[in-house]
Amino acid sequence: MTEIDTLHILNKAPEHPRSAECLRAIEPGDVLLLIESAVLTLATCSDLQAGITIYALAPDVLARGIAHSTAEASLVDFAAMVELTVQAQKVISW
Amino acid sequence: MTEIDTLHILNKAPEHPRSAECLRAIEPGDVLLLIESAVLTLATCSDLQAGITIYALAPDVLARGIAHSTAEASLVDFAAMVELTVQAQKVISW
Amino acid sequence: MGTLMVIDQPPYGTWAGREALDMAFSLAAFDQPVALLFTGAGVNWLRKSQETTGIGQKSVEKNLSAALIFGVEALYADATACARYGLVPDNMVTGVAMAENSAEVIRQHSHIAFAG
Amino acid sequence: MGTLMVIDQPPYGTWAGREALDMAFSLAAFDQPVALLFTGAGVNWLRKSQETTGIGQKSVEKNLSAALIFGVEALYADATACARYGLVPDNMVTGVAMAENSAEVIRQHSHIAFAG
Amino acid sequence: MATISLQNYTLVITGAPYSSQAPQTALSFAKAAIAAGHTVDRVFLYGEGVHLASSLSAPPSDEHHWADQWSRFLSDNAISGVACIASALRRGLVNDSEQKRYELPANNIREPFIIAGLGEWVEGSMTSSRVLYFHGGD
Amino acid sequence: MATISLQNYTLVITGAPYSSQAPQTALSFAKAAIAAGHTVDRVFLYGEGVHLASSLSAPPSDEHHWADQWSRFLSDNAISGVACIASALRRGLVNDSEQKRYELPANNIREPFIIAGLGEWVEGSMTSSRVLYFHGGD
Repeated sequence: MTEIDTLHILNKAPEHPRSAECLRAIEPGDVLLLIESAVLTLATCSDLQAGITIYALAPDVLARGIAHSTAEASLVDFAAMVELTVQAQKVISW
Repeated sequence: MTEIDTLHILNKAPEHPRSAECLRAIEPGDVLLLIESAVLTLATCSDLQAGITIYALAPDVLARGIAHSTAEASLVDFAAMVELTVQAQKVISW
Repeated sequence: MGTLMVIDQPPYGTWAGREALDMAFSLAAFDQPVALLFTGAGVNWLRKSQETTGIGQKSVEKNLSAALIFGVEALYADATACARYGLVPDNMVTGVAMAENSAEVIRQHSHIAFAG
Repeated sequence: MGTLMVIDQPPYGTWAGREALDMAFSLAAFDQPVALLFTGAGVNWLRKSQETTGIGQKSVEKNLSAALIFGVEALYADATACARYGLVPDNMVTGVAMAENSAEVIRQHSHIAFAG
Repeated sequence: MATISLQNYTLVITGAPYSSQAPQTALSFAKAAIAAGHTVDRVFLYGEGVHLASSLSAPPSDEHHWADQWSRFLSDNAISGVACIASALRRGLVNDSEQKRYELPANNIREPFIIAGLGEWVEGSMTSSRVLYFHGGD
Repeated sequence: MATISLQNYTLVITGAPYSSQAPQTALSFAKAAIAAGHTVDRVFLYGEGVHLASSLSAPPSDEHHWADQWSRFLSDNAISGVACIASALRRGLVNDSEQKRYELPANNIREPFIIAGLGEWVEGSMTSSRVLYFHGGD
């Protein structure tokens, strides 16, 4: 993994107002990690802009039964989530 | 007060997805009572459709400092809130 | 008529939906008429193949599949929310009725309770 | 630089904003750089003339008015959210800086903490 | 004044004190209902709402003590206050007998609240003329 | 493999067990961090998160017991677990000395969690190389 400016960790469902705020705040060089209810964003197809690097926590994806809808994101385990927080200059938990 | 079909009691801020769901579900003959964070809907000007009967709980309006923005609603106390639940055929707490 | 439990919160990230299911099953156990309406992010409770071992929670998929057998009268899903989340009959638990207009479903019940 | 506490939840209906204020004041008390950003429904914390006796909670208006005195470096308010809620300098506590772009305010701080 | 229609209420609280306004709104409502001559059959705490039944809550002295105010209101008006057992056990609210059953170090239910099953809510739905829910705000 | 950069973390949990996923996500994260050679300096419970420190939680035997799992993880790895005193007292989480001070009928903090002020969080912000927040989902 290369160095990351800001790692945005989002745990809110797409309906939550903080989800839209998070997606608006992402800049080139940032990375988005979807966890918990936020993995449902991958099932909506439309909420994610192209061109950002997206990861999603695999246990949360599997729990929601959406492993087939995750083309936009790379699935990661907790070890990789730790590594993302190491690589990032700054981490924001939305 | 005349008889009410359904009394919709909303306590969510306008950003909450249930707020929009509630406003969509209101029918002629229904009444909307805004309490807690939902009184902030009165400060947004735009979220409320015309033609529905709206009440707002006065202690919640005063706490948010928006008593000057409540032209669309009649302010009520808890005694009147009780009376609204008596008059209504059905009460939905959103 | 009867009670409609409305679940609009997503599965597993909050507990409210799970506890609303318990309420519905409890009414059914006492032979009271009850139906469930899933809307918003809550429709995701209805997706097939939920594998929850990795998050340390029990899946509710079996409970939902058995809801009609245990006396819940109907499982309604808001059609707009299902479309938004890519949910179609093929990837949903069986026995779900699509509701084109959930406000209408709400009007048809005399007692409405939300999941928290 | 320093910590930015972000408050996007409305006053009184939830406790998260109140507890985020406590965090900000605590950093200031230890002479750590800290600022507050109010956005979404959270901008309503900044309105003047909050009379909370009727709901049995303490108003935070005085605390916010004193935030700069107690060492909080800035109170930012998201301009779009303020416009949505009819908030203008005249009806807001003093000392608030309008932020036309809150993402920019977030980028300027090294440590970001949300209210719950 | 129209003819007076007296109601009996079941109140369901699903929001916790010091996280939501639900307990304080519900208390003001209940007091107004009693003052108008109506009856409150039962208050049922569910989900996060069970925290209202804690005997160990100790808010600052200049803040309202919602658990204390609620328990005094229930006692003064002989109203049954029930915390759902399934919600309560997960969240660490237990009475004397659950303490023994699960071999826990203490119990923390404030009188006159009791712990019982969802059947109490079902009964409220069947017998009260009005069932009102007081939810959290987020 | 690039050069290994070892971090020391302060983890802040603001979501309650059995209401949010925050405690379980944070525990899996903490275990993975330790397994990778990093250090967890401190776990700070704030807001609703203080309920994770309850000694009275008794979930059904076929569900995970997050308070028990967290306290064993903290003990096994000699990590400090701190519940914010202001959040805890309001919500009915008290230790022995707060029980005496407020003349409460019991205490309910699970070892090795302790109760302390926001200064513990401030110190974490100043001294840990990474501070991560685990919030509730609603």
